[in-house]
Amino acid sequence: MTRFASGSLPRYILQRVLLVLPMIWVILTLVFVVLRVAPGDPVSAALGDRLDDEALDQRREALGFNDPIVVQYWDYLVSVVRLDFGTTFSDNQDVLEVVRDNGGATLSLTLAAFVIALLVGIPLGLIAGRYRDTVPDVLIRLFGILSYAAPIFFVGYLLQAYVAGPLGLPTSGAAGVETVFYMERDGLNRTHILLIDVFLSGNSYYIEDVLKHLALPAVTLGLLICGVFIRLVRVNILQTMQSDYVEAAEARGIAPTKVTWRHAFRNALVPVITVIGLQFALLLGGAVLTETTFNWPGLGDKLVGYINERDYVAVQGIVTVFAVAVVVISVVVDIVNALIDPRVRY
Amino acid sequence: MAWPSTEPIVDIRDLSVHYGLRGGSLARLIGSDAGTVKAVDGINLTLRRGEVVGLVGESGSGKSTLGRALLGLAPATEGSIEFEGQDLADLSGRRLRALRRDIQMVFQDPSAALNPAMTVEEAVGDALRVHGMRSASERRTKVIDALERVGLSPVELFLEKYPRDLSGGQKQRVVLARAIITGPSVLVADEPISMLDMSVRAKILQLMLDLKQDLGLTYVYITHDLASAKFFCDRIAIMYLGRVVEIGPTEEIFANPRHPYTKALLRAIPDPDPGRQLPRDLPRGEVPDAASPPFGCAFHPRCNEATPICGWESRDLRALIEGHWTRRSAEEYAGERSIVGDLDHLDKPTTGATIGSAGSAETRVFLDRVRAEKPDEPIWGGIDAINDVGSGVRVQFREGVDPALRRAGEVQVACVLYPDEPTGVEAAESDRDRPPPPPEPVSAGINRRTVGLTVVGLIAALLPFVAFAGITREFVQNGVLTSYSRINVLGILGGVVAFGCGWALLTKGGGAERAPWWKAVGVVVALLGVLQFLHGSSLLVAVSPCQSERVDSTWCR
Amino acid sequence: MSIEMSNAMSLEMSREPVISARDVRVWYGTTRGAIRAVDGVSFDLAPGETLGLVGESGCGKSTLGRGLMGLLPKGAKRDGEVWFEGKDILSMRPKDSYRLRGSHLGMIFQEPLTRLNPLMRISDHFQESIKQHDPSLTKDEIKQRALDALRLMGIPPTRYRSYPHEFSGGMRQRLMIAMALVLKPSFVVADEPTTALDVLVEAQIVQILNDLRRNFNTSLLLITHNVGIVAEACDRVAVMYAGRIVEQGRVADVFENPQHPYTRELLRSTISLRTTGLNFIPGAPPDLVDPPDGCRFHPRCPEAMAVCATRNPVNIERPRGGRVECWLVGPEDEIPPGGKQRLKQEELTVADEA
Amino acid sequence: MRKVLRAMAKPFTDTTGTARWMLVAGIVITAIFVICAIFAPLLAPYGFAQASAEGVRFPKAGPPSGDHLFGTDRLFFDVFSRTIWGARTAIQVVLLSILICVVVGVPLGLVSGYYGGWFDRILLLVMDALFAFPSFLLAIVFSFLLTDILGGSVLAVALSLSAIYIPQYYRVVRNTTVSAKEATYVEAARAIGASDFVIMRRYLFQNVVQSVPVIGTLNAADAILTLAGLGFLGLGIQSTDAAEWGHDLNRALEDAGSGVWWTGLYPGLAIVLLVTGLTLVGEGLNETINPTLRVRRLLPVHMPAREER
Repeated sequence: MTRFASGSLPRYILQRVLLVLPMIWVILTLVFVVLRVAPGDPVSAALGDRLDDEALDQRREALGFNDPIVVQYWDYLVSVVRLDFGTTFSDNQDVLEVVRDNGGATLSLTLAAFVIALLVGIPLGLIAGRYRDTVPDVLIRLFGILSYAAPIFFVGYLLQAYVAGPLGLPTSGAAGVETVFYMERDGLNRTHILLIDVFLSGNSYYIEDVLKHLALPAVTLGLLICGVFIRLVRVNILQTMQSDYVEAAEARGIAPTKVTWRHAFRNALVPVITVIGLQFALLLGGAVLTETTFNWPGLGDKLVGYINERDYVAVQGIVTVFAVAVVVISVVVDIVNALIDPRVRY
Repeated sequence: MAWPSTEPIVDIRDLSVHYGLRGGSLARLIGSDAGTVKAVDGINLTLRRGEVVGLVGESGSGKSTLGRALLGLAPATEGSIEFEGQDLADLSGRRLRALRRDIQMVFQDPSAALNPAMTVEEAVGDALRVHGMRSASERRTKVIDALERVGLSPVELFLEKYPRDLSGGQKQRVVLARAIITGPSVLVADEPISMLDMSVRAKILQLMLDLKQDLGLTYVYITHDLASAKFFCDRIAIMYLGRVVEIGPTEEIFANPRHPYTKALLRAIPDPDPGRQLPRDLPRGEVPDAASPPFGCAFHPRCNEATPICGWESRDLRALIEGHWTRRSAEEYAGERSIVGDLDHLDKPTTGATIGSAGSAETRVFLDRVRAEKPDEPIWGGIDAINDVGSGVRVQFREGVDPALRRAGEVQVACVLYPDEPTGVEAAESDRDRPPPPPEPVSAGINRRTVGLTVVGLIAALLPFVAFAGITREFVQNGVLTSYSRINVLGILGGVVAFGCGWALLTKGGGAERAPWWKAVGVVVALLGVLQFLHGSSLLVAVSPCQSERVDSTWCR
Repeated sequence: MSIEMSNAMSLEMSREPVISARDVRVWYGTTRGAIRAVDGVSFDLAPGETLGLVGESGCGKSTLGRGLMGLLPKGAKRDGEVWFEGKDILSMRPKDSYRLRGSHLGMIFQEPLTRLNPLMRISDHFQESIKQHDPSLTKDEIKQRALDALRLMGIPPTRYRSYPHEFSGGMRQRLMIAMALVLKPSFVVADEPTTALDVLVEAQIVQILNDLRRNFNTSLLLITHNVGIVAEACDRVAVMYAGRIVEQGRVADVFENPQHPYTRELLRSTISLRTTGLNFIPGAPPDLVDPPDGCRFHPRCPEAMAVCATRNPVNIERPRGGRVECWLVGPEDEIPPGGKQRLKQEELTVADEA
Repeated sequence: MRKVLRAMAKPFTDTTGTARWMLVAGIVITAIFVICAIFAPLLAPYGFAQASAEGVRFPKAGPPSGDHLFGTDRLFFDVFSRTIWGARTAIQVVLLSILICVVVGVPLGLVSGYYGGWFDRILLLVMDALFAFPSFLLAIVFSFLLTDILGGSVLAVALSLSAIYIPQYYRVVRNTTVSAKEATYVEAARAIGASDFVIMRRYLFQNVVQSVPVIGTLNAADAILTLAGLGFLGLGIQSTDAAEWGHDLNRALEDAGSGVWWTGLYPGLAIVLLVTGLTLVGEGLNETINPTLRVRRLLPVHMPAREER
């Protein structure tokens, strides 16, 4: 009846992209409320023990903390739009530069973990769902639950204690000291994302060094999401295997393997894609712990450092960046979803 | 017996119930409508005490909405419903709820109509509880009485049961018990038997007849099944797409159906009489989308007796051509398709349809071929002119007539085949007929969306300039692009928004009839958007990591 | 042989049946025990013939259709014989019977929307089916066949590349029919194909099913609860009650002159345009985990005799063709002495119903 | 009473296969930890911050022995006792936070889903934003703020955990409300004249909260992990205030290199076990409650040979 209801793919994408603005606005407002309004006076919290009252007041004035809240709110929004997150209290660095220098490491870690989780989780989930209530299903589910249940730092701890040694893998940092030094010296840090820079440099020693450093943290973080993927894929397979169109395909005599692949697996992965966006958020959260455990020079590690310093400006800036990243990822996921599932567009 | 009396108990005047359609996620966020569905569109109906009025129609006919509107469950957009002289629209929420003691409802799916977490006693008793009967023992007495009345005996077996322990027929009895326990005078029965098994339907129908007899009820019987309506109803209103198309005494409707839709329904009922022949002249197609109903008479695209003035339009042309193609071979189809091109744009209803992509002459030849195949199609009479435009033709249809309900013999019919018969028995009733509504308004060129798009587009295009006036000035004075390390994100986003608005104006602006000058506005807004985008991103391009020092302290605190 | 001739001959019932079911049983496992959904059913279906299978919900008619197709849930069992093209489907290896599906045995379902994969275009559905059973065809040939089938169902070729959700309810059911018929199976099961549709669309679909014989020479098992549809679209009818076919024969014969009391009561309780008074069958269908002894209808039967409660009725020839199982019809010689006495039945309360 | 018991046993009696075993295993594991939590003072040989007994100082980072089953750590604390006391902290925090979540999230979801409109839209947007945000980061930020205000107490951590889980309860309850309010029985309730409050309380509530136990247990598992994560970062409860597994693991990290394995292994295993137990319960419940996942226990079908006539 509603054949060409209201929309096409471009229209859907446009709508979805426009929806980003209010989403970001809401999230910025939340960040502002939580970090600027709630705590009261960040300056004295951070520097109260280092500066006298007059100096504190000067800092407050300079940062605009003496302005009315509404003005501060407007200033905050404007500064975010200009990608200006201010300067950290504790070490006087431009927050944007902190993000630039450390964001790359976080990005490479999460992406590597994500790839590992996908490569391991999705096939295992498919097998478990297809052969429900068999021995492989039980084992895979147990693996999934355990890999989710084991805290990142505990897995990291076990890996560091029992795996790193025998395999000769480093347990700390994103690269060896030489790699970092020579990359910097030779001006090879073009993108500020080490993983990309070493590949751009083409030097196999650097590449090996960086990949070795990446291995354990990425596996640790990947395992966390892997359990989630297994569960998700399995449940969706179970549901699509029961769906009417699968039975209808069987009734048409489509070969069982084709039914499984084309009807059950493919359809089961669609909702999975939607949830992947949310899993990325989980990854970013997990990255904080992974980075701390492995001394990975990423944003999460920095964030924890600044939190311990009570550096509100830095925390606010980093949190804002994370927030915007999450919103953007969710939009990308939605658009990908619309490309795959024709029903979404309408 | 005094009833059915002539005393009206419910009086529905010009009732319309419109729903806003949900749009996309953005529209949902803003709360704007993506269009309206006229579920009920200007209906007049009087219920007399003690009679059974049938509302019959297919899905989307608005029969259920009309039934729900009687209880105030569907808010009236226009018009009034008077129950015993009280207008439902005037009642406050509390008084309206109190009124529901007097008008009750029975639902189609008895399994869904009962709360799965309530026992039979709680479910039936809750009707009393919400109307303030606090004492549990008093309630129990009344519940037992009601359950006995609907035949659920021995009552003790049923009181503690949950709906899942009951059969379909038993559940429907519980629903009936809940409906009669407050002592209503009107019962709206929305397809009460259609979800039940064949052998139970007659039982429930019998029960409803008994209840009517015992309690003096007035029924509104909503159904798609003409057979049960024929048996059960005193009067029948045939509904189609939110309108009553024929209304009158049951015998007359069945003995002498007048509206083509009524005739079609009667022909289509499967009948267990083995001597009956399968009907050959069924209406084609399906109930159209209520969000944009056909022009003129809503039934004309499916009608076997349609006339040239029934409201022909572009979508009918598409159906005609596609129907033609189902009878062509693959090669013929491929050839003709290349002449006509894509037909999707015909889905936007208009009386001037442009088709053809391979030249006007070819398109005319094609149309002639279609016509030769089925020369009797009434749509041909509805075409005013076929003019050459560009590489195709523009088919201009006649303005259609939207027929109003008019008296025809003992019934009233809304069909151009039955023009007015002013001297009716109930002249007073026909006086209150709706005047024929004005033809579908050809849009004045401006609608809310167009204006909204323009405003939003202009703001999005200009705001970044205004908000950053200081920056742009600075930028000119310094004359050095690279002195700014900040990306003007607002500019980029504003540009995108403005471009989107402009594009939407360009393609969809100005309502149904696209005035060229809205296209101009669209172009301007879109261009502004592009400009804004370039402005925002030119700063982006100029960013160089080595020169990222901040030059300006006035806007970078 | 021309289609017209085969059509004429099918009405003669003289040809070899396409499908021939003998004493088929299909039982389900539940938490309470086995449900005897189909319990000893036999019927024949001639080429191009349509057999209507009617009965109340829960009488096992859908299960029978699925059992023939082999689409049964876990824990269900079936036995008996189903002869199709000289082979017994039920004793085949699963692999072989799977191969028959689609190409030889087709199925049309009740809710067409959920039966189509929402992520696949209509064209993909057709390609997949045709390719599976005829791998030698080229892409163009496949498209040709699919478009031909669609055209017969009145779906324009412009819609070939659309997605299922872009069609209306009636169109989707036409799609399902086209998809079942594009492989030209000789036997199709249609399970309540019109239940979810509007009155006028239902009539359109019934018409299409009625035309099947002419267009495809396909035998059809039409499962429905609507006796009206049977009267309009079927050659023969089988009335099912509590897992058994109690009466079958030519539609006109059975409906004009029902031999089994259940058939008669079912017809009488149906509300049609000619209804002048309401009739109904008292009581509810039995629990199929533990069905009553003897004739399963005897607790509700207005004419039950003593023998009905103790011995299974014998399946015998109806006076005017077809078969019926009821002691009222016979055979006289198998009724024990005193068996014809009227059975004293338990009182059925009004609310004891389905 | 029997009815209640039967209703509680329903998940067991109705299902079969792995779902049943998961449920049983999960409940047993969880029960053990709950017992540890309740009877920690009786079960643990020493206090959680006890460095000496009867005047005798415990060894520093001593290996497992008869006196100290799991050894002692660098602060001279008994690892076994801290592991048991840790269960108490974990369960306290999780129960408190679930309570807050349910009390806030369920009514909010019910009202927002039932009334819709602007209130619903704005709340949904805020909750979605919170939900989309990396929950662990959010927990960090909240505990960072709350510990400034409330100190590193159980309440502060429970509150910050609640803040990240409320959106989940809200969303689930809201979405089920939105679909449940379209159900005919709600329309029927309106048709008999029930007010909005009555509809929400008597008709919607029971049908909407059914999904809460599943989210509750799964969230409890996640909350344990988050709590431990916070402790690991030193943002949660301090080790002298209560025993907290995550914090202990953090301190154990530096031991890993020196061959002291017992300080890290046991708290880590405790976390893994408890989270596994809760997840098993949650997933088991899900497979019994969710009709699309449920496998009913079927009696096998035996077809008797045909009776000859």
